[in-house]
Amino acid sequence: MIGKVLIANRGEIALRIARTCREMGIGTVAVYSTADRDSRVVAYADEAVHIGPPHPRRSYLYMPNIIEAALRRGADAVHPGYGFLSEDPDFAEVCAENGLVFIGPRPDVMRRLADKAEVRARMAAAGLPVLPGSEGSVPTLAEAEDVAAAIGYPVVVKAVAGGGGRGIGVAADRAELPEVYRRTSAYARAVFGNGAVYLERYLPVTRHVEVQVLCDQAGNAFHLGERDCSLQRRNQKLVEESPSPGLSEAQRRRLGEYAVAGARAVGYTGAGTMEFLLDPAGDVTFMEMNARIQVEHPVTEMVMGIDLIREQIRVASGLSPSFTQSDIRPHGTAIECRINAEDPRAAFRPTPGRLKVFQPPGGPWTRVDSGFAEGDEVPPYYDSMIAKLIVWAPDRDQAIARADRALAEFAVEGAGMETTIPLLRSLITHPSFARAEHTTRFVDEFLPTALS
Amino acid sequence: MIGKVLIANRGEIALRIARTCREMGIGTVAVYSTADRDSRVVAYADEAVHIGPPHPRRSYLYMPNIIEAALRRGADAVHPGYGFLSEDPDFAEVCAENGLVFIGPRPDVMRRLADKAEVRARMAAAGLPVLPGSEGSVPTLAEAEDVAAAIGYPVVVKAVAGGGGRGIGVAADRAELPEVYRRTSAYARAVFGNGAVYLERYLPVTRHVEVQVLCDQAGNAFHLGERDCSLQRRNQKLVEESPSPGLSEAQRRRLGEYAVAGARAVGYTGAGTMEFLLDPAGDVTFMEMNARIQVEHPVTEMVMGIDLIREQIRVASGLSPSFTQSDIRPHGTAIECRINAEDPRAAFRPTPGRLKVFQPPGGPWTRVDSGFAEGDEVPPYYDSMIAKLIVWAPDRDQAIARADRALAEFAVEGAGMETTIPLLRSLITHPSFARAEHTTRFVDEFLPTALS
Amino acid sequence: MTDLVAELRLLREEVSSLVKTIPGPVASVSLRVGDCALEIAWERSGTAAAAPRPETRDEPDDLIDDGVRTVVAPLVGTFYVAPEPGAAPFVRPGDRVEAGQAVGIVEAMKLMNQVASEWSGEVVEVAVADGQPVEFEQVLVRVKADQS
Amino acid sequence: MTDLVAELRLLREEVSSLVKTIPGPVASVSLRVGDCALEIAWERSGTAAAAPRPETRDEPDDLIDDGVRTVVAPLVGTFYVAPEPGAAPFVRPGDRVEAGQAVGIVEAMKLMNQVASEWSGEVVEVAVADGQPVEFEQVLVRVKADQS
Repeated sequence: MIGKVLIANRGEIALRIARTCREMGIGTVAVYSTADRDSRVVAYADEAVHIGPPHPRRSYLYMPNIIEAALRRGADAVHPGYGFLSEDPDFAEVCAENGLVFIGPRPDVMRRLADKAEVRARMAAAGLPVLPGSEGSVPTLAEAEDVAAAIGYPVVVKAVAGGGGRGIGVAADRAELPEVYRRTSAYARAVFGNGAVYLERYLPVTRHVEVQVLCDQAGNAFHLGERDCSLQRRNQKLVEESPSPGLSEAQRRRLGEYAVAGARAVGYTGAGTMEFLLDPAGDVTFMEMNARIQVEHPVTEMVMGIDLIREQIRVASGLSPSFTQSDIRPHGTAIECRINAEDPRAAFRPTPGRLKVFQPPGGPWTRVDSGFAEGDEVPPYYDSMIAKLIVWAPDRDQAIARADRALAEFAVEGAGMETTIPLLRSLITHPSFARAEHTTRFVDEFLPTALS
Repeated sequence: MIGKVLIANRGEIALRIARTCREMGIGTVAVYSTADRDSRVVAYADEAVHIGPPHPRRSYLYMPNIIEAALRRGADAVHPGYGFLSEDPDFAEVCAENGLVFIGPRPDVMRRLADKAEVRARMAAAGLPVLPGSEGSVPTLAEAEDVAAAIGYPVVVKAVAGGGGRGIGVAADRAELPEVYRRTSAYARAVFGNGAVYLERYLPVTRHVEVQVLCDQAGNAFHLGERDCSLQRRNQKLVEESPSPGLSEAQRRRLGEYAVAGARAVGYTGAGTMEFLLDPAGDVTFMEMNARIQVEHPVTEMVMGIDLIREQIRVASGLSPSFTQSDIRPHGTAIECRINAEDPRAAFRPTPGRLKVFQPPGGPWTRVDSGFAEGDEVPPYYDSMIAKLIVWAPDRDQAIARADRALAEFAVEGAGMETTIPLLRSLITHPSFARAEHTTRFVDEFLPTALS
Repeated sequence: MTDLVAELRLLREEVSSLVKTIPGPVASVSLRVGDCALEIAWERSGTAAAAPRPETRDEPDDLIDDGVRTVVAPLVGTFYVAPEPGAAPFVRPGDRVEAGQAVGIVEAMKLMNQVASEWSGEVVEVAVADGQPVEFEQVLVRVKADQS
Repeated sequence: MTDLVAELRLLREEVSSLVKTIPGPVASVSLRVGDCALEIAWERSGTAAAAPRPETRDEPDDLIDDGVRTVVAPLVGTFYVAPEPGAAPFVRPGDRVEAGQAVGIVEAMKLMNQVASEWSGEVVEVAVADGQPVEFEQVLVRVKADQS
């Protein structure tokens, strides 16, 4: 069993991981950049190591200092959280080479998952529905034009190395394709260091539904229900919920089966997420697999009563999960709202600074995961999420009412600071959301009205 | 349906009620004494009315001002919370006379429940096990001596008008009885205005187990599982949990049946609690019934997924509960710790004052119900509870670990302020508690060691 | 041009952030980035313009007793300015009252509770309108008390 | 542009940290990184009362620059005082060092990284024992720099 974990992350997820470690009797080593010197997790963890200056490239992404910190402090495992090094196969490999358990899938599996075109092919072979598209990557425009003609416009051009909504372009017709192809490929080369792209048919009005999976080292794969993340702004999720409203039991079961089949097809171990698109006809298509714990994992935790970080650690230790598939039955509805220090009226510009007032809500079924407390400084170097609010209720209407109540209680103030709280309140109380009619385009369509 | 509720209470329970009202779309009127002018619920409620000076007798216990506040602000119901007027039949009657729905049982039922000797007799008639004792009250010492001789020493002398551990004396043998009888009766006359007492056999080593019931106006009675409140100090509960550890399914079922039969026997409506003693042989005996929502109600909420304040309001509105008995199935374990501003090393002397630091814990399955926030003043006029920490986990071991983790996170500081947090941590991590071997005497026996 | 504007804006933002985060009154700041330079000098003054002066002058007038005293509601209820509907009010602004004289009624639980002034002096204001709900200790009437 | 923003932020952050960490009232700060330069002068005042001076008398001596400078760890790893086991240490207290001279080694990922002093002067202290783990920017050696 793992005895001491180095947490290679910051903010709420670092504290989230430290809390579960503490509950499991596992020691913790926090690492921090100069900007996070006074952060909660640094005070909370058993030990903390200063690993570099504020810029992530020289701290949270700088492997040598993280590995050295783990070795010097006697950690036997590394939890990467989400973002930063969490999906970097090289990091997983370096951990292994240094005798450290990487809490995540094996490096070769991560490498496989990093190639979106290959994953698509494997999932199709495993029987998962994928959108009509190219077989693997499309190295030339001429080839792209042939594929697009075959699958029909509009088409999506996607970076092979992309993910999370980055490196995507849509061509409405043949005339647009050359420019979209060129732009996406150039972006992918610049951002991911790999310009390869592939093509898929474009699905215009959709819901984003993802399935949580957990696979142990003995080859057992479990699905833990789905999350609906359709409230997005430019592929940035704002609100997530579980279960996905409006799915039939048959759809839900089929999604779970697809997720397990897909995870097995790539030899997955640990906690992961299978992302799907749900079209208005109720058909699902596989989108991508994320090889990490996700920001929105708490909504699954609340409806399932399962601590996913604990299960990650168990599985990484070679144990089986603490449940069997038949134990997994969702209860009620959970909703998560991401509270960012951003100004929605100024194109969501981050508003870092000191949290003069920071009073999270309390009371029944009101969970707050945050890396900050009153008086803390939100540094300008990292993402602007300052808290996640997660509520649970027996049904979706009550969960929405509870989320709105809790958001109204959440007091955040600071010089020049704005948050997404008012926007979140107007989104979740909108009739389209109440009726669960919203698609992934809802926020972008609703924003101009909401902010005026 | 109730449209606006006056909350005739203060502190955490007032805020707790206001939160559920807000989620139900029901308006709220807070009332406050001068000492609670700046309290959270005053800021939180839709309206707030100043009803008197700090002393409870002239504010939270002063019916005319509370009733006038309800009438003047157009409230159609009054929620009494716990303590104060919550179990006062006269208040329930005055509410009714003024056209206000009292969220609790009918006045005649409350009057019946106020006579502990009569309740005992009714419960026995309904088939509930009661300890051998007197039939009704015992007006003379001579009669008491006869009864004691019949049931055997030691005996407990209890005030008919008592409850919650107040107005109780134990006579080890015949020689002690006259003094105990005289003292208990004198105390009862002085404190409750009624000197009548009754006798019961004394049960030395016991667990305190209570069952949550909910009865609607159509005559349906439901039980919502039990709570174990054995960690007490001089009848003041410190830690409560649900389910009660070590009960068999058969015992649990029988307790539920007793609770429903007892509630029916007194014509109960609303949320109430049937208290039982559990002896080492696993036998239960009825102790008393509480006609109010209790401080420890959240542990039932967490394992059942049911908002008890919501159900109280539904039932008071003439609706049936939102569940049926077959929906009620406990999941996991919940533990509540009462965090008091008291100094355990100085005989639990209250330490009121300003909360210079007040940072409740967060994260998964960690609920905090509190009427305070950082910077608030804990007034010296009321009870010293500043927060309730409630955690949930799939099993009891994990719940204990989570409670300890969360208690460790809970930062409370103020000039001269002490809290029960360190004591709570040493209690819940004690091997006797882990093995669930503790009785109601555990805290008193453990205290000298814990504080040295 | 755009870059220059952007750079200037950056400079400005950086300076204002800086000035907010550093303690003490700043006399001057000079920031240079490539071709852009920004210099700011604060007025040096015997005047305390730069110094934060939290609560010194907030309510100096309170120190001077203007002799105005309040008659407050002793309980929660409904305030009436007159002994019965249609009757003349107990007091009007400008009226003289003696200590112990009724200035209004608070009805609570169907009982009429006369409220008396504790002060002798001149009525300055009747602060609550007839028939309005009042809270505990809500100001009902203001009286400029006689100098004693 | 992005680099510029990052540099500016770094500059500001560094100055803020600096000002926060040095006790006593600062008169002026000047920081230059490549093309970027930042200068701040504080108001020197007899009216020092206006400035919040929380710890004025705590460590009065810190107001005088004692010329002691620190050499810090550039990365996380293990500190060694000597080039190899059994060899003489790079420096000992009392030794003279020149700017650029090695004062120790930080081993990280099996690579030996020599750490050089930025200052010429006298070694006052070797702050970390041989073979101990060090963090980023942990003080390794203190040098009393020559007056320039």
